[in-house]
Amino acid sequence: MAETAPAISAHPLRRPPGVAIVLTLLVVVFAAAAPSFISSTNIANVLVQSTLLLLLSLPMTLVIMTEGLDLSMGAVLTLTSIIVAIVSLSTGSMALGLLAAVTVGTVFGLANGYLVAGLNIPPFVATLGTLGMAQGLALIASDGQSVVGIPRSVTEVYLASLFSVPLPIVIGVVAYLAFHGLLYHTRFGTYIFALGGNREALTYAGLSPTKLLIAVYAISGAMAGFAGLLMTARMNAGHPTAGLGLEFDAIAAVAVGGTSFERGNGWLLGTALGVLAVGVLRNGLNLLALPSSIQVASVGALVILALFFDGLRSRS
Amino acid sequence: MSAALRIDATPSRDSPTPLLELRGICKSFPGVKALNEVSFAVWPGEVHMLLGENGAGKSSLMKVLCGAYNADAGEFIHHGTKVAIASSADAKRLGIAVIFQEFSLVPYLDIAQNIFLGREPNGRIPGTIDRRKLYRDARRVLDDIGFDIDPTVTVAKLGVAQQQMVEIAKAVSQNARILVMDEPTAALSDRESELLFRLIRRLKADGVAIVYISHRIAEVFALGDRISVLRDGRRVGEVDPARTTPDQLVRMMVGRSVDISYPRNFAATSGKTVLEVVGLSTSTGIADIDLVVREGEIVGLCGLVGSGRTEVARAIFGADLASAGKIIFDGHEKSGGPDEATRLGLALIPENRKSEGLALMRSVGDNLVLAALHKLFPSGLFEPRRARRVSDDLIAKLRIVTPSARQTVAFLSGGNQQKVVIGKWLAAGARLFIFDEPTRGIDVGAKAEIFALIDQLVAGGAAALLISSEQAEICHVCDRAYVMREGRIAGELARAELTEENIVRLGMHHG
Amino acid sequence: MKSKERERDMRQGIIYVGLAGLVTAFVSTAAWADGETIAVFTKNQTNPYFQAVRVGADAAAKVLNVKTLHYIPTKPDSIPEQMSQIEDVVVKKPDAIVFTPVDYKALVPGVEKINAANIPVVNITDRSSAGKFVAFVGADDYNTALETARYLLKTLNGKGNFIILEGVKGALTNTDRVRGFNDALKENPGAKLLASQPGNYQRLQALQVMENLLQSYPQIDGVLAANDAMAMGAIEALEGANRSAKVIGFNGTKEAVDAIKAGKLLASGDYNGFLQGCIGTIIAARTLRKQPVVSEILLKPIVVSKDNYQPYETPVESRTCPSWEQALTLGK
Amino acid sequence: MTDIVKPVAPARAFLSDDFLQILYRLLAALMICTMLAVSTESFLYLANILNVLRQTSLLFFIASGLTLVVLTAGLDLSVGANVALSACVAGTVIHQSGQPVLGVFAALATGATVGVLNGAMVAALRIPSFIATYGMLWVLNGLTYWYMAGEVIHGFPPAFRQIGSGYLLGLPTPVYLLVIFLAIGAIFAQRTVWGQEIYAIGANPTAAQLSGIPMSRRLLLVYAMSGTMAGLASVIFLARLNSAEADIGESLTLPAIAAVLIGGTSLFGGVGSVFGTFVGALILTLVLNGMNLLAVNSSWQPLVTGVIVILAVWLDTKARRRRL
Repeated sequence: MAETAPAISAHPLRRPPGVAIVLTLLVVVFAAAAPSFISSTNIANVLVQSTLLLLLSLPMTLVIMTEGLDLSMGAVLTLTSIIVAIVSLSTGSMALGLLAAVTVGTVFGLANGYLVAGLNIPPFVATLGTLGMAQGLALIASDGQSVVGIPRSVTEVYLASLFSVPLPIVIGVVAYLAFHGLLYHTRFGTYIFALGGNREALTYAGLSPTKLLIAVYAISGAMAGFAGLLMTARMNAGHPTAGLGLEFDAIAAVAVGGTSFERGNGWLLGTALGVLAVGVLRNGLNLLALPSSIQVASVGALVILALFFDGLRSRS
Repeated sequence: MSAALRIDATPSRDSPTPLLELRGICKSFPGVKALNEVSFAVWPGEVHMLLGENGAGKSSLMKVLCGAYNADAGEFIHHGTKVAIASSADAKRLGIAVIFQEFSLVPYLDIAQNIFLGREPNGRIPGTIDRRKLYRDARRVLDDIGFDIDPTVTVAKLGVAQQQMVEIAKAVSQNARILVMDEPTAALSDRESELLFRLIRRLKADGVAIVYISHRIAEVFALGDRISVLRDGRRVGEVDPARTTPDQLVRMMVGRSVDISYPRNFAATSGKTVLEVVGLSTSTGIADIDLVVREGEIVGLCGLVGSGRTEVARAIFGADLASAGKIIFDGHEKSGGPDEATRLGLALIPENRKSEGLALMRSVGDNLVLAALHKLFPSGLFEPRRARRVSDDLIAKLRIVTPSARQTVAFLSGGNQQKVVIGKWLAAGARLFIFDEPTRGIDVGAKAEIFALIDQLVAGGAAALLISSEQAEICHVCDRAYVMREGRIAGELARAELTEENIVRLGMHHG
Repeated sequence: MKSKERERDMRQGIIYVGLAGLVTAFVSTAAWADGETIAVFTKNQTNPYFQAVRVGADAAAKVLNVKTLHYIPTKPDSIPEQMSQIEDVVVKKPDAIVFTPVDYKALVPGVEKINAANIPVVNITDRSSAGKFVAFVGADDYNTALETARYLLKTLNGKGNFIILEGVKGALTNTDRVRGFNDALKENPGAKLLASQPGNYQRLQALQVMENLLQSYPQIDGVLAANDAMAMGAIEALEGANRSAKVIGFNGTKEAVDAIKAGKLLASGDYNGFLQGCIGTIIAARTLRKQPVVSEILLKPIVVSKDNYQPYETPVESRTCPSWEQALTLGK
Repeated sequence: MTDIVKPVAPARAFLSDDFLQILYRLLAALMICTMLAVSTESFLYLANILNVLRQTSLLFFIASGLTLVVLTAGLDLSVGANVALSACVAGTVIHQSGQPVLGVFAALATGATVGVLNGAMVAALRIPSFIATYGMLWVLNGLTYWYMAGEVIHGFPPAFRQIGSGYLLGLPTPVYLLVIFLAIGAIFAQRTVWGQEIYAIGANPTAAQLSGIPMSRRLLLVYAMSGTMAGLASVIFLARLNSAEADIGESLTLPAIAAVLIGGTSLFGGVGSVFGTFVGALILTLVLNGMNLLAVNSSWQPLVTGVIVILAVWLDTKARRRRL
């Protein structure tokens, strides 16, 4: 090692794109098998359907980068979707509904952050606990019934379009750009890499990992609130159990995207591609009307295959 | 905040008030008193050498200085006024920057982001980073210390030496008035060390006070303006390099004359070959390793940090897969993993005890029988009483200081923990012991006991392969030694040729 | 690139190609759509009732020479998934749709999408709270529950202590069935309702709820369960505590019919998924072929008991669909 | 002042630390019992106590296999789906062969096979256990849905049903199996080499590997046992419900994980015991039983479970941090 090694540029974007190959493969295969797959309406469909999962997967990427996990996202999403319904129903305004949902989401995020960073409770356990709480509150708030009769302004969020592009897609793109900017262009984003990679480096740099970690979980909660509005808009109702289990889809999308579970090795674009891969897989299988049991097994297979490639990549 | 270094303070060797003075600093951890009434001062434009054996308290003093640890007692005086250093932020405000040995780098950030972690230049929008300025400043700091590398490279992709250079760049870029370095040349080649020395001389000229921690006497005379020697957490003296000799320093470091350090009776005739390695190469960076270890022998394996000694140990033990070559143990070739090696009678006492040698949360007894479970209980049924007897015997035999075998290992001191790791392999009836830096971070008293133990083992017919970066230890204890350089064996030194100079000559990089 | 890099990428390449081959193989087995295609939406894969609906639809399709495609959420009763399935299917524009919403209120936007694509849709089982439908085919939850409860009360000649095991709170079927049970009980002054607790249409949950209720109430004469699975759960709990009571269920599944034959279950309201699947598909096909249809067929409430269980014994797969004329007579 | 100084830490009390942890939990369980006995007299009925024991043992069987996985700092999310598949396979075998014993073997075999596949993914392919078993969960669901196609296998010979819902000498039959498995669990953990190795793997996987413990084989063993226990639990569920349907697994995985965590087994591995999991299952069942008896609105159940899990683990981390 007499001479220092020549400069090797390993900017995250040029990471070996396992998920990109899987995605293109799925698109090619489905396009061949189901002609209607590549129609503009279907592509718009896939993008619109993937937005909800994207809003959950983006913050989940940050949480996983800090070697943490947020299992409460699905339940908080369910609770906030009911809150959007109830508040917009009583006040007649979508904005107030959104505000209430994001506030409640952020409160749950802060609670998760405090449990994980303040009380050192393992993230899996802390968020499993808050999952139960949010799920219970959702049932109690809705008394087990769907909340209907929501003002048109709420459903507009899902149905309207901006310059002929469906609003959810615009929301999804804006959210991605916001998180991309946050992660790669702000101090806070830089410190998220450190939270996963080397937490002492932050203390030596005079920063407080606890505050940063609580902020990461708070963002995750707020996004669950935001996604609550989208889900209520889509269903034109708040439903007591509609969003349960979506956190596992988000974790799968992040894993398929190539973000590894240790040392702060996050890749936001990978997550977005992972979300699309899950969306395309489900959409393709629907179009082909394959038996539902095959659809169920294929999602599991996609997750295992992606992790297998991630293992290959990181081990080599 | 340009990274160019301002030259204003005129260096004056004997300006009355020191830049920073530490008085009566104490710090203790469960089981050991790391710092005991240490007083220490630094003057601007001066390199103050901090010398001491492993475990003397050097790193603890440094961590107190930079706010990573809070001192239990003692005062800090900066420019004559009393101050407190309770956190890294306090240290930063006082202009203290640190180059750590276990790096404070974030693997998946790039070099520029690591250098300016926490001090990123602000972008137009509040909270964002001005990336162009970030990379421009980073290039300037890297050029300033003569380290030619693209600042956009992710740190995880760098070698040990390159990461050390990034640590140095990070400290220098803080325009610190006090720069603390913890064994900075451990992982560096000659060329990089020379770059560092030139940088230190220039910083000295700029009035920066430098605290240089090392246990290498050669470096002390090349750079030191003032030398403090630490032993067992106490400052045993401050000397002027001009008026001292290496022997005097060593005696201060070791606390007794050099010659009586480690009793060793060398076997007259060497026993039969236990281990023979032929042309061993692995993907972890070592190639064509040939070595032999015979019964009754302690064979040394030396060389600089990063020269591949640990990799050889792990390859022999089966922890890393060999890509070429043969490992013959007791006459037949082995190719399996650690489980096969343990059954055959190999033992590995790993470099970092806490993370690789012990299950810290479990008891001393559980750890002692861990490697011997199959030997002691072939039926698969574990008898706690018998296990207890075996571990009690070992505790007595090795004189491990612990209230009982039930005590959690985490509570033992470094020396006792190392004895537990060795005891673990004694219980397994190992015949070839591979020691990887067995005495690192252990105080001098326990070090002698451990070498006495190794000597006893070898006298009893076992064989030992000793990896150590303490050339003195290798020379005193080993029958012969191999010296490694850049993943290959540079040469073998017989007992007669085994001197520190020869090791250094073979081990150092050329050109 | 070092040899190891190339070798790893080559290995990854092979796996990708293998994956592609696998998926294409799957795909080619799905026959190209020919003739009219009818998309059948059901709630989940696991409830025998919806299996009966699917079998009924396929039976009718064979007779009418149309093709059926089944769309079932991978996660049982998942609203977002059924919504996505609707959006995907509308792109493919099947000729007609037979539709059961996972939730009769939350899926209204989905129905509106189907209407927007002007695909004729027949609503079966759960009546959607809004949206344009060619027709609704279902059994009358309220009246069937009322009749079944009356049958129970008649056997106990109007007296005794009763427990109601409710289904999933908020589900339309549950609300109507529990209302039917309560109204029947109100008709008999001697009947006393001890407790009404949710079992969420789940066998295990109903069993545990029943076990606890058996502790609180020493004397229980009748149990009204909102579906057969919960009825069977209640029977298991009763046998476990070696107590006995007259139990009625709902849906008329094969399991219930066997229990009636064995005398363990008193009766079960016939919801007849098979018939609903048949008639829904027949109406859809007739609409496509411009044949006259009616806007609603509410199956007359039939109580399956030990007197009339024989026809229900034949497994769903080997039953035949009624003709259109017969179907008209089944409705009220 | 050389190294021979007396260590500063206090000498260890005669009770081992794990025993103390379990003692605290038993006291908590006792406290819950007294609270319930005071607030609703039907709690103390013998039948209710037996009910609680039966429901606890059912939850315990799934959670006991899971405990071994968590001891190695891993996680098995496919447990519920495994129970569902094993129950359906066993149900079919019993119906076709008329021999309940064959059914039991079929369930154990199915469960073990799923466990071995999980173990292979974690040990050989080195996929994080959390995600590997999540993928397996969906593959199993797909398999079960396809295999059952909405059917329900119901009606089993009374002798077989005794295993799940019957009584023997006044005690619910599953309780006997519970006692047997508590004994096996204790013996395995304290009295076998494998048990010691599994604790060591959980405490420090690198040190365990470098001490010659064959990691892949032990991980395979742990996941296979978790699968086998799920297979056994499916038999008892089959007997208790007298039927097998595809979605009985859905509601089993999270309560099992909660029982393991409340029982004091740490997610970081190396700490915990099968007996602790039994106490965790007991506490969880007592609370849910209590809420049923007090006719508390069922939507409060997930809320209360969540709070208990966090409380139990927080007390643990606080206690452990004080010790280290």
